[in-house]
Amino acid sequence: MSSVATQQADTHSGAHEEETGLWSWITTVDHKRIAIMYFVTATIFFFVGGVEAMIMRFQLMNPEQSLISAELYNQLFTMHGTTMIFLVAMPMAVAFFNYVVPLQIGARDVAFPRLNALSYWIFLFGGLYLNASWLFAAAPNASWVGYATLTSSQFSPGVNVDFWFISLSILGIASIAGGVNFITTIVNMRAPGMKLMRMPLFTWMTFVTSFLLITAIPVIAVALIFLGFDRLFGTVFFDPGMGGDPVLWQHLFWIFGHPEVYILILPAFGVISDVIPTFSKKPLFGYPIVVYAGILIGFIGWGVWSHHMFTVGLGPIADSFFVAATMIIAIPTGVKIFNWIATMWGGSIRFTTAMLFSIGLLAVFTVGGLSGIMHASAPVNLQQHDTYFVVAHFHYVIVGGAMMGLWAGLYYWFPKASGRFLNETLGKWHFWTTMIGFNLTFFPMHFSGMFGMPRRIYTYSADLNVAIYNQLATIGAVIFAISAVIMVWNLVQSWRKGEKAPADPWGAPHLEWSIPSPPHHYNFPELPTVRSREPLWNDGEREEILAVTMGEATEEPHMPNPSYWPILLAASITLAWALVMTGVWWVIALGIIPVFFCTLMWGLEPAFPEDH
Amino acid sequence: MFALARGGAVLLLLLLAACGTEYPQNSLSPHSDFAETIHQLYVSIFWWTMFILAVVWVLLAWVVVKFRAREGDEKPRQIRGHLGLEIGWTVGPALIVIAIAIPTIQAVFATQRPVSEDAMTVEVTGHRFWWEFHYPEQGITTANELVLPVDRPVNLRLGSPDVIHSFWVPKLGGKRDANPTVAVRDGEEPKYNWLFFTPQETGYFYGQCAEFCGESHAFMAMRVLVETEEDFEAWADRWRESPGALPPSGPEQPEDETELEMAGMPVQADEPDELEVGDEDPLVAMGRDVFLNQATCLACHAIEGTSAQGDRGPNLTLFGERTTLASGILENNPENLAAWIKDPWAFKPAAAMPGVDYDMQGTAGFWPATELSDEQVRAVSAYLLSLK
Amino acid sequence: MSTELQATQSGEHSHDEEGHGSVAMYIWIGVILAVLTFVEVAVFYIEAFEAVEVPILVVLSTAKVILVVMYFMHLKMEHRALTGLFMSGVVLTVFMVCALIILYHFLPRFAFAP
Amino acid sequence: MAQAAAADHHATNTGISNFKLGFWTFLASECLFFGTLISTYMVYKGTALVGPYPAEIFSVITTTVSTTVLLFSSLAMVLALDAVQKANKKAALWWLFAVIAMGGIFLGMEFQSYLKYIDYGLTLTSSTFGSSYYVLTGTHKVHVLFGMIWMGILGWRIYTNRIGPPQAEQVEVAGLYWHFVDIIWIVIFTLVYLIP
Ligand code: HEA
Ligand code: HEA
Ligand code: HEC
Ligand code: CUA
Ligand SMILES: [Cu+2]
Repeated sequence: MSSVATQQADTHSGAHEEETGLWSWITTVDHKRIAIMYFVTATIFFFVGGVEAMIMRFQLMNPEQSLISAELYNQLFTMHGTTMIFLVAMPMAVAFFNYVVPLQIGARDVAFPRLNALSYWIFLFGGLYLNASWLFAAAPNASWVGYATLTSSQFSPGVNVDFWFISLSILGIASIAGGVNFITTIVNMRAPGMKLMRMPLFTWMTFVTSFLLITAIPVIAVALIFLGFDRLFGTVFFDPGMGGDPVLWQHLFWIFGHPEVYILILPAFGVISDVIPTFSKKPLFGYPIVVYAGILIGFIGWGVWSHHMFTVGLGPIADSFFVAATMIIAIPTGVKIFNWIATMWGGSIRFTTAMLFSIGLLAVFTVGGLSGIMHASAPVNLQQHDTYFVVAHFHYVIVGGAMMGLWAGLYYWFPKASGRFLNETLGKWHFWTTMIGFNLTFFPMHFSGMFGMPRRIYTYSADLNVAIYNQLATIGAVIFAISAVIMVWNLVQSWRKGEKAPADPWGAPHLEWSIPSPPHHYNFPELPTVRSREPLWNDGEREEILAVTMGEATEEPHMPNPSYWPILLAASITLAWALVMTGVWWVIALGIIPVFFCTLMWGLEPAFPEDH
Repeated sequence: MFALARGGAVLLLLLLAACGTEYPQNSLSPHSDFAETIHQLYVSIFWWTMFILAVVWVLLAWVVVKFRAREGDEKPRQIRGHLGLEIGWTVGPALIVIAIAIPTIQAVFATQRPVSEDAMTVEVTGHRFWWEFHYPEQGITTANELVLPVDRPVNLRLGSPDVIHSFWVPKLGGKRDANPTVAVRDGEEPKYNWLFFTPQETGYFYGQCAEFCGESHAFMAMRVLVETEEDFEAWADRWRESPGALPPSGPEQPEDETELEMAGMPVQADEPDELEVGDEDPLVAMGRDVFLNQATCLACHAIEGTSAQGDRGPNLTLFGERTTLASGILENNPENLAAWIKDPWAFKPAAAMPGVDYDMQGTAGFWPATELSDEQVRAVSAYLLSLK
Repeated sequence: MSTELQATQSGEHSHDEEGHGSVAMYIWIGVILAVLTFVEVAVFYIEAFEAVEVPILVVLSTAKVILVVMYFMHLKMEHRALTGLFMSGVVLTVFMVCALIILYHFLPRFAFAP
Repeated sequence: MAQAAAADHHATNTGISNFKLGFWTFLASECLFFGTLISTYMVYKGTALVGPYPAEIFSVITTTVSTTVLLFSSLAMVLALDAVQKANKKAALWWLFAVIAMGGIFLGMEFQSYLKYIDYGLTLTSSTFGSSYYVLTGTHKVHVLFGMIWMGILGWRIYTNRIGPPQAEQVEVAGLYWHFVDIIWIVIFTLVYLIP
């Protein structure tokens, strides 16, 4: 590998150097830069959500404490949930989609580079808008699921809920655009020979996730429109006094919400499906089965939403249906887990940090998955629903699954993005503090839940005798916070002066490792031809591919133009949505004008330089 | 992972140590048929999942230990899959899923079967942030402490006038939401949720609203008092007789229910407000006067047999018998009661009740401060506590 | 932005354009659609059909949708990837609409009532 | 947006341009969007507490007329595309004009019925029927309006010779949108107006 890498130094390059100023980042349409922006932004939001969580943990450390007011606590957990899901876990996964997918399939960029930039800016502005509510001391306070009728203007008269529904609908646009973009990219832009069944698993899971995005988000978008109309224009969708049914909100929310949780986990599954084979020096065991299992999870995930609603009273027939559908998901998930273990079986396992996080995921995600199975049993759920047992479940699957998977991906692909390794010693510290802190935080919650502590309460009676579990959780959270600091420290240090990484630092099999680290802005000077699932692991094929991909382009490849319309359009969309808060129809109509203008200008601007 | 195992072991020890502790809201300690059904199901699922967890962890530990990369490792065999294994780990879990799903579905139907004929109905209404219990058969309304006879099936009809609440008394069974009652056309029956169980032991059971319902959701607790059939009937009689509205019959007022029953208290007179005060504690008399004639209390609260018939707040008949105050969050004693009447928001932000010196402006409308003096507050407390 | 018509840009679809169908066919489809609409309305008005009205209407409107998608939107002549993409949305939509209708109108919503 | 695809310089795996493929994907997403609106309408069917009720106010005849107009606008749309592909600028412009005009007639008629319904007392806030009916059909109407603007822009670009046979795909994709909106109306017509 390195012999090829040296070639690049003296090749004459006909391609432009990439610009670096601030303006070039604002107008960039390069998927790699957008990915980095996504990652950095999501990490910052992770700290925001994390600090919110820490304040809650200190409030809950002892019974009958009141460090903060009930109202503030309600804002904190609502913002924590909303932030972590919509501004951390999802965009962080999207950061990886962006960076990795085009490289893995051998493309120069995503299908719609400007749309990609638009997604990012909308995400950023939507997130800022949501958090701007803190400035008005009016952060959303009706929980991340926003059940009607608590969100009605009668019971939530302030602007808190307005901030919530407006920013979520803004963020929805970014997600749908992202989903369309990645589906198109994956269907249409694969390098020669990259058949669907040769795609790396991460790309596959991106594909499935994108489907979930484009199908699930519209449902909540409509639900949010109903909510907005109820609040601002007096419609009666969720007004029981007028025959509206608050439970309908729950249906619509969870029809979105359950696919959403698979949106969170599937990217992580994708990451570890790439990481585990690399560090076991074995191809993924049962590749097609793992792919189909992922598709099946996504698909069945559409038919299980009411397992969040067993206490709502849907009747025994509906309950039974959703029990069965939910439990069936355990099977494909288990298949995946066993295939990963089988991949490691007989391998030669290197315990890099990326691999540690992947193994950690297997160990703790299973715990969360199994508590999910307990929830899925409707009668048992009647005891567990809305208690800390559920809080334990979903942090196990989200933090122990989704986040750990993404951190595995971080250590795995960081050398590609930066040309430098993340420090492995700090990495191991990061891993072990995460493991200890995480389990110490969330394992005791199983007990506090079972002993009767409901969730979303700002304090609890000393009579319940659950103080000890809460204290352990708080201590764990502090350790976990330290792990987060270690991670960021590692990122910052290694980005600047980490050990240099070659093109293929891990001896990994996929195309992204066939190009220099960091890649040229055009990724591939010429597109390689793929003949197998692990192109870089097959001797002849690897040499052929490296010969094509390691050089510099002799002529500037046809790359899209930078554009400032994405950021302007994103700003105008955010503005237009923000004006909805006024509830005055003509102000709202005025707000649409800049959106139209920007869309038009965008449409008229050439996406690519015209040089032919 | 090792840390995890170690952490798990420590926590298990903690759990064992904790077994002796009393958990009033323990969901693993069934005291009704309903809770028992759930518990058995839970235990069986628990062991299944522990078995699966053990399999996964053991395999994982084995792989991690056994297949570490070592100096001079050669390239491992490149195995791409194995059909038999795939079938095995699909069918195995599938069988387990079936083993879990079948009893689950049986329990689903068992816990939602039609109500038995002899069940006693109680209409439960979740308010922000307190519970109202109405017994249509007995014609009784009470709040925050549900009194039930032991061994008699009870059928709770759950509803709410505002937001979703969830009725949950873990030892007596699972929770079910009290959904806002959806208005229906004339002639149609509004739909309610129902919760059906038979308490099997007497005693106090703790419960709490389990659906986030706003600012004081954390303070929306409740108690269930399960009594013997006789005690329950006696309680119901006492409620209907409403001793609080009567001039007390002297210092030897019967304390215990059975005595009271034997005493055969006379039925409520018609004009309660004009009753003789007699040898009653003057503070109580003053309190009654304040409550019924001077303050706004009666606009929201009802006391059976008096002119207080408000229904915006808890029904306070027999309030003196309650062990808790303000939906289970405070012990019911004179100090707490006075403090509550003075300043409810100190205990329960956004409670729909005005304080002595602040107005209440909320979804229940506008209510001016009650402007009671300390003396009056003490009197009202004494009066309310005398209602037993 | 070039102002004259460019003869070649991405030659791929200039040929299969013809494959998209002829004007006559489009007009025929248009007529069929109109007729189906008319039949639907007739079914709506004719009392005799009351019992089978719903299934007939569902079948007819599905037929209309399929005609538009297949011919006006050319899905019939396109790469099957497009069919797969679009159908994934359609299938989930149908599933969701049916599920909600069943939940609300066919299953007893609440566990039981005395 | 219209331009994004025109600049597809590399052959794609499917031979379909990114623009078209992406747009079909977007339409799959729109299915769910309208599906949710339709579900809500169906769920609330028969729950309105106060009238007017659907059967009292809908005029199936009027709606049939507007529906047919919208159907024929779809026909005009394919013919416009056909004309663009055959470099018949004049026909293309006429057909596009027809599309816009029929869209306009449809909107006009529907708007007229809105006014009538409001007269009968059915408003956005009067009942679950009012809310779900107006938001469902209103969203559809906004889609039609957007389509008309899009067609207008295309017409202008054809008129100024910026769109010819090579760029026909821009018209084709706009057509996909228009037909999709038509499909939604076919479904709404049956579910809302015809099924009792
Ligand atoms: C990453 C996100 C994620 C993932 C992957 C999952 C996965 C699962 N979840 Fe979870 N869930 C959430 C995120 C997630 N969940 C969130 C955020 C909430 C709360 C929302 C809120 O209310 O705020 C929630 C709540 C939630 C509930 C509602 C609880 C309640 O509020 O009452 C239920 C109920 O059924 C449930 C079930 C499941 C199941 C069955 C799975 C399954 O997919 C798990 C499958 C995995 C395994 C089972 C382990 C591995 C399998 C094997 C080793 C094979 C053998 C196993 C068997 C045979 C059983 N989840
Ligand atoms: C991606 C999803 C995600 C993630 C990563 C997390 C991470 C954490 N969450 Fe979670 N959480 C949710 C999603 C998530 N959560 C959701 C959806 C809910 C439900 C909300 C609702 O009910 O509506 C919830 C609810 C929730 C609750 C329940 C609140 C309630 O019901 O009352 C609690 C309580 O402990 C909690 C704690 C934590 C903690 C301690 C972390 C830790 O992992 C966080 C660790 C990170 C950091 C700490 C950041 C590092 C910061 C620093 C190092 C700065 C130093 C700061 C200090 C030391 C103060 N969360
Ligand atoms: C605006 C209506 C309103 C008025 C006026 C009002 N209350 Fe209340 N009261 C309530 C409500 C509502 C609650 C339940 C609060 C909660 O627990 O959330 C309550 C609770 C109580 C409780 C506790 C009941 C229980 O079951 O634990 C007592 C005691 C009480 N009020 C006494 C009084 C007295 C004395 C006055 C007059 C000085 C008064 N209230 C005036 C509405 C009112
Ligand atoms: Cu009532 Cu929470
Ligand atoms: Cu779920």
